[in-house]
Amino acid sequence: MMFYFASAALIAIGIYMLMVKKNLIKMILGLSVIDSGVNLLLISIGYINGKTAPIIQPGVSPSNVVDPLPQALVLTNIVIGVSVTALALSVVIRVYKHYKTLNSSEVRDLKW
Amino acid sequence: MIKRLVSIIILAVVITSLFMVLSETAPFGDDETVVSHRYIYKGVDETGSANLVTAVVLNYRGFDTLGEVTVLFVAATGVGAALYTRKHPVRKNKVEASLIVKTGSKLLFPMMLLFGAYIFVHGHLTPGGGFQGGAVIATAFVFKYISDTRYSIDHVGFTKMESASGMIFAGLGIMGLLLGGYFLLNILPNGTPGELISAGILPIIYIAIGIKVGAELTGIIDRMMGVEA
Amino acid sequence: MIAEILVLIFMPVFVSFMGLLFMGIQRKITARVQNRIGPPFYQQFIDVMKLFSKRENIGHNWVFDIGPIFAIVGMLTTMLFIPMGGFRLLSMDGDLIVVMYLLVISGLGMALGAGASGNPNAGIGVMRGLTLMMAYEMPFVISVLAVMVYYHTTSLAEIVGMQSGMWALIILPLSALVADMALQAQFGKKPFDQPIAPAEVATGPIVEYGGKYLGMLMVAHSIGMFVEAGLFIDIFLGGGLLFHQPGIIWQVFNFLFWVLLVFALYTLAVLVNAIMPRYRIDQAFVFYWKWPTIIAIIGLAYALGVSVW
Amino acid sequence: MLEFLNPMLRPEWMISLLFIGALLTYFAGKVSSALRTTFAIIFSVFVAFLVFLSGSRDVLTYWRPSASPMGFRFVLSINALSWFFALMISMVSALTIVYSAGFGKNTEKDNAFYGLNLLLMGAMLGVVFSGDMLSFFIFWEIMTLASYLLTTLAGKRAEKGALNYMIISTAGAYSILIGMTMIYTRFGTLEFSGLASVMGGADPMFLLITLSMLGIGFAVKAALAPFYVWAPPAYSEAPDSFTPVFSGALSKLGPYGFTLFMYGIVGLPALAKMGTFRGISDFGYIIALLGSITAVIATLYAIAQDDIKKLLAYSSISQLGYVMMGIGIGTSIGVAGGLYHALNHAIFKTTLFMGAGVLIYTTGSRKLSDMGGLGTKMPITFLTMLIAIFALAGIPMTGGFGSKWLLYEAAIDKKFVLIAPLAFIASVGAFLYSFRILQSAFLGQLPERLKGAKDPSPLITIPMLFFAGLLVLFGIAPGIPLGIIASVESYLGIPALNVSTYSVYLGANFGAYNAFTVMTVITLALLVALALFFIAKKSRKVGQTDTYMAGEVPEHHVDLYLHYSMNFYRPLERIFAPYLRNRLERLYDAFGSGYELISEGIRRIYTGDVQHYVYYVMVFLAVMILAGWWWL
Amino acid sequence: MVIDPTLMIGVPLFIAFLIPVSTFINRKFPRYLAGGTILFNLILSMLLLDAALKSPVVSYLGGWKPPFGIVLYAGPLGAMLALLISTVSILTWIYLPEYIEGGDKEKFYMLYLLLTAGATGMVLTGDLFNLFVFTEITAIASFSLLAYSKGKDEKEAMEATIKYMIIGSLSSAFFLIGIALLYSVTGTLNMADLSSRIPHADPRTVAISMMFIITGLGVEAEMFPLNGWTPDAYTGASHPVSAVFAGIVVKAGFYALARVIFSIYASSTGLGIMLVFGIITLIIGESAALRQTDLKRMLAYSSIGQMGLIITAFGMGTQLSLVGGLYALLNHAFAKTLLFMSAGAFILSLGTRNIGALDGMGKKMPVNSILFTIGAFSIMGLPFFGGFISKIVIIYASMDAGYMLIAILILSASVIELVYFLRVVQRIWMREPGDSEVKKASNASIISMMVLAAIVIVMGIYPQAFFRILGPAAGELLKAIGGA
Repeated sequence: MMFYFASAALIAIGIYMLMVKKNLIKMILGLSVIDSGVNLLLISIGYINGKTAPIIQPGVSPSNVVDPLPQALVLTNIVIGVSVTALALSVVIRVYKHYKTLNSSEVRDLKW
Repeated sequence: MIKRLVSIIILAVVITSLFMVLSETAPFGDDETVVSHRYIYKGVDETGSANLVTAVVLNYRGFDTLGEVTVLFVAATGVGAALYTRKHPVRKNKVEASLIVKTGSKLLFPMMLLFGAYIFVHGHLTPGGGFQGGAVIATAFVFKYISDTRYSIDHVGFTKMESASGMIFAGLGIMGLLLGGYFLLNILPNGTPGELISAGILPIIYIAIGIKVGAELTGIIDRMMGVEA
Repeated sequence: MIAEILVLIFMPVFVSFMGLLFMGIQRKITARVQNRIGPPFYQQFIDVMKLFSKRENIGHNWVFDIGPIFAIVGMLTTMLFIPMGGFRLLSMDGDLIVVMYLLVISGLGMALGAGASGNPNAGIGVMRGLTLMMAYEMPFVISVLAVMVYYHTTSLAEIVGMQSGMWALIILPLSALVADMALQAQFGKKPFDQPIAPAEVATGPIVEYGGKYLGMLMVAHSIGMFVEAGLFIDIFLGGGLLFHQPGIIWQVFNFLFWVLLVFALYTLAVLVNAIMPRYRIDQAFVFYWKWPTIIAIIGLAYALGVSVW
Repeated sequence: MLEFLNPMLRPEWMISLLFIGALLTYFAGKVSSALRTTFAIIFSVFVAFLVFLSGSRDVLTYWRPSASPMGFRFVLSINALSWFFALMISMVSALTIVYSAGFGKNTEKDNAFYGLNLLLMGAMLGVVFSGDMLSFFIFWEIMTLASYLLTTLAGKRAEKGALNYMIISTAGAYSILIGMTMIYTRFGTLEFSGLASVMGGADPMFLLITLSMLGIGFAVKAALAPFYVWAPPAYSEAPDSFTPVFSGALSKLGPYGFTLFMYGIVGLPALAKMGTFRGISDFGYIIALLGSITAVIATLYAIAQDDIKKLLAYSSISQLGYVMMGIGIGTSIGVAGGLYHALNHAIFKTTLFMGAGVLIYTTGSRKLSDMGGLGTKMPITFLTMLIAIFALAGIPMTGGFGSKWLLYEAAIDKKFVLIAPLAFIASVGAFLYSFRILQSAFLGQLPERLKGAKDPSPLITIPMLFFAGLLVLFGIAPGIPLGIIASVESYLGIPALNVSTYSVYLGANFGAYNAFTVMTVITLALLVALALFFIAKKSRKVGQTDTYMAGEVPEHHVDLYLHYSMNFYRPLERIFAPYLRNRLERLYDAFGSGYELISEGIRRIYTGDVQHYVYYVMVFLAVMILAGWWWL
Repeated sequence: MVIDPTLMIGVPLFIAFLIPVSTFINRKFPRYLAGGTILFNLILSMLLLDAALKSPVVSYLGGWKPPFGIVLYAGPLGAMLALLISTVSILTWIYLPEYIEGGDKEKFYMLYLLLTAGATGMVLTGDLFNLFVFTEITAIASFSLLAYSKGKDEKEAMEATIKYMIIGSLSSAFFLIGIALLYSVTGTLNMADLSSRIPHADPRTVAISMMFIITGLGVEAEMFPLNGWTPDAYTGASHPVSAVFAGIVVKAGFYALARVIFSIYASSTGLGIMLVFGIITLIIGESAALRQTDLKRMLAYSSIGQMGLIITAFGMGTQLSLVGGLYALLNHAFAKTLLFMSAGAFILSLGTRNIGALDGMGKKMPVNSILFTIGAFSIMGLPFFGGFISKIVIIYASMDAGYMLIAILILSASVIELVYFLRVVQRIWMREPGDSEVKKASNASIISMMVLAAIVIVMGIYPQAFFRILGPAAGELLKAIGGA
């Protein structure tokens, strides 16, 4: 139960950063916070009380193993998160090169 | 000030609804679903890999991982395209690393590479896999970058490795289609779970992924280092 | 049948003769009103004879020649479609609307000829004539419409027939009043003789006409007088049918009474002409579209309300 | 003897022939201009001939598209009503193509011009021949597109006019589409024949809405009162050789639509169910009223115009008002008058615009005040335009009078005391502005530069003479067109008019009009007048500048102030100026710029700042969740 | 060789990994590799469509039956959209070389190939999480392509990319939350299995998860409040990229949204949302385009408007409206791509995006102007072009479904659309050109534009061919919702 609360909080903080912070890099950080929140949500959905990691070793019987599917999804999501953040940061470098500022309200040549 | 208030209100609505829905319907840790039931109980003997997560990641939902690798590949190319500069980026890292860091990196670099390789080779047995192994290798190279200010990786070699490993993964998929009729079918025998040579093509895929991820992450870091803001 | 054709042939001659006679008498009356002797009553005949016997007539181009010809054609055809006193001529084949449109032909002819003469005065005269025409058509049409709606027919002969008992003048007095005002402009008498105002546009459209052209126009004008007055009489004054007994003699008497009525109307218009000054053309337009139209509309509403069926 | 043509007399043959012809002409133009013009003339005249031959035999062709989602079939049919309008359209457009071939200037635009002309002719025939609503709408849209493209060929000056035309007529076409879909969803069938039987039964309210939606579309095309704003600029800015078709044939489809839907499909009894006023349906009365109001307004505008094409544009709007008045009055006389006037208008308006085209071509300017005294120099053009103006003014010698007479009979018979005077004033006004053309262009002084003016090539004068002849023929024997109209009326279910070749017998307490007696009397009177004319001595011809100038002798050719045509009706303009300040155009412009302001505001939503966009997303999500929460 | 949808994704990925190596062999190699693969995809999708029309082609990934493994489901709709994507992609590929300057071309071709593969994946997949992965691939590929512009308009490109990325990744996070909620309640990820389990699941969670997913995918499908990024993305991108955006990316995004609402949730509230927000998008898109002075931004708003029209058509949920919506989708994909390409040719030779500079281009670049006019006429819905048929079908459908107000709004929006398109077309044809010399567009780009124009005209003149495919395609979508 506590994990649901934690993931909801993480997502909330991420979105809050996005909505309030003007600096573009802070926004991208917000995005990765949301991503981690979502990953935590996925894992906690797959978690079953009192069961161990889904590695079938001689000592572990299949009956008390946690659901592996969300963990596979999280694995994929983490990589997506990394690649999006990498691309976003490199684009921010280029934006800074042109606009000399990272304030989102200044970076708005294309409007109306 | 109002903006903050409004955003807090919106957030409150969204998150409380999310939380209430979650706590109501999915009590924490109830028993597993139909789909995962099969993964858990028949996963090992169907795929032969002890690590069920690897079984799901590579075999049951191998296509996702292929997509996954492509995403990373696209991101690497994207970063390359975005930060492309006519001349080759020469590094102007002013800060000279201290002696301890230099010698430490000389000693530890091969160890970290070995450890990374160990992780993705035993992907199907022990926790971790291609992605985690690749990340460790990338940290090894970052460590090298920090210590030696003039060091930069051999681009041609890295791209070749990247493409080779990518092609292995996709190639296996296509071979699975040609031979067994289904894309990414596990052609090789499962072998006995727990053994190093087991779970058919899974270890091969994980090795390919490990190398690919390692090369790409290092490539990204190298391009980012090369560009001054 | 032969009698009919004879009447058709001689009627125009007779009408133009009487028309010229009446114009001569009218000139005598206006002179008397203005306290002068004025030319003898047969003056018009002399003028027409003089004009036709001119040795040389000045003309511009073939369109200039068509003008007077069309004027006479228009008047002659319109005249034949109007029941005159007892004689119903051709009015069975063409009703009131046909007559109102035939009237336009002579005006058109005159306008064409005047335009072709190339004289700006003629052009201005034509413009005034047309504007005036539009001015008086509005009240005239509404009043005539009242009659048509009241009798629920557009054929002149039937309107004349239906008025044997009571003249439309008595049933629809307002419409008759307005029609008479319009008649003033149709005759081209002051205060509505802007098109041929001698002072301003040197007698307007007919400024270039001389010799036989002017003669023909005068003949056309005289027939026109009879046509316009005749139309009014047929619509409002029961078509001059005093005696209803059959027989040629009574028909002749009726016709004479009809001619008398024409003379009376024409005199009324001339008397007004003698004393009234001339409106400016837009004043005339505004005049016609203000009070006469309102009275005509009231007349129309009355006719609608009280109409027979 | 023309049996071999019989298979070609089917509607789909004629329309496809024209569409193929359009393509062929366009590409032939790339090769040689002569080939293209001959192609255009051959195709158009041949199809016009086919239309003439097809007569009013009821021909029906069905075509079911293979996999259409809505599962209906296209129907093309020739019946009395469509044949009457098709005859008019094909005659006007074929002869206009011959007319425009006479001008012979060869530019790239000409290929497009002839191609589009054929396409337009095909589309118009398509509209008229269509037996079901969808093909009606498709051809209607093709017609609007083709006429728009033709208007754009006139270059920069036509830009605003073409845009307004396209916008308003597309809006009209879309209201037709809505009307049609309402009918389709209610009755499930699209074909006119099927609908005719079913539509009668519908409840009056549904009928009113559908008819008014369709009515808006047709009123736009017929330039009725509130929708005529596009007409003057479009007619006057369109290329000179296209305007005759534009106002002659294209505008007739508005009345066609009204007649088809009011009488062909809904039928008189159902119309009457929607409330009657003195024996005719309210819907019809409103249209008649609108028609007469349009007639008067357009006439007052026309009187004040100095540009010949604008003047004729306003005049065609007022004449269309007449046609709508006729069709609005549902009695057999009214509809006959309306249809006959549509035919007359098609003929004399085409002649007038053709004449205007010739005048503009010779004098090089569209201002009436720049022309003068061409009557003697260009006799044929003068004669044809004179006859056309006689028809326009409704003078008994030409066919024009017949239709006006019928309209008045209908109005007076039903005691419409508002419509009849308006119509009459408009007709007198018509005489005023038509004479203005005669006076400024053909009569008065001949300016120096126009000395060389002479009649255009036969290719141009033949169509004009043909039309003038037709008008005089109708003047003498109105029975011919009225015979066709009587058959149309019986097809539409309206009591037909009994017509003899020379006169129309309307019934007991109506006036009569025997064209034969009128014409004979006129000719006799003409003989008398000529005799009177030739008794007197011959007249000596004198130059036009040799006029009575109150004694003052005009110096050498000062034609500036001698030709009186500038501000011809100045007093009238001064009187009507306060009432005619283009209120309607200003209303449309205000509506347009009003919407521009709104869209300026909407544009501001996209502020360009990423944070605002994030806000929009979050607000959307919050609203959705709240909605989701309550809903379930 | 067996016709298998996975080939359409597997082979492009394999070649994509091959491309970086191939540059060392020969400079020109990446371009032909990419082109070859897309051609392969095109042919395969044609075969797939034939097969799919008879019976849907299903292929299990890794040999596992659903719901355990991932399944690729190529029904008539999926195959048709795959065909659409590969056609637009191959035509833009032909148009491409003249418009990407600078940078290393091989990276561009790799990204371009992956974009096409990603979009095809989105259209064909039968698994929800797989749909998420492919959406991510397409999204990131479009981010990188957007960021690819070099030279003078790099500044706008970068700004557009950062905006698109922030909104895009936010939306993918919401999409994933939606999937997580769904998984927590139903336990499976396969679309068919999900749609069977959702009715038994707790309605509140399903509703909330639907809201999250609609927000996630709505951003990709340009619904009103979520399409802030669209005008900037289209304006900032280089010409072929914006053409591909309009033709492929938005279409695949919309398809995902429609697939989710129709076959997974099968919920009428979902349809209601699509209807309402579709109409708002249509009105806002068209009105905003009215006042634009920048050509590409005007086309961007017009594409928002058209997407609004398609969303509304789908929102009505009857078989006829779906056929109309799909026809509008096809027509918009082809016509809008044509418009962006010809606009690109104009802007390249004129040097500025300002509409004012277009005066009299009819004389200087006649072929390109004709093509632009054809595209504009088709979007406007004039006869002889695809848009006309789709407009009639949509209006019939909306009146059939009783939404008279919606029909009136659609028609008034298309009148507004007519205004701003005709203003530009009239400026091109009816004004006198300036004297500056103009560079002619290359033959290759003209050929690809001509092919698009031909398709659009065929759609207008001979619609039966397309209706034969659209009928079953619409039926397939409606199967789950039990629509009419």
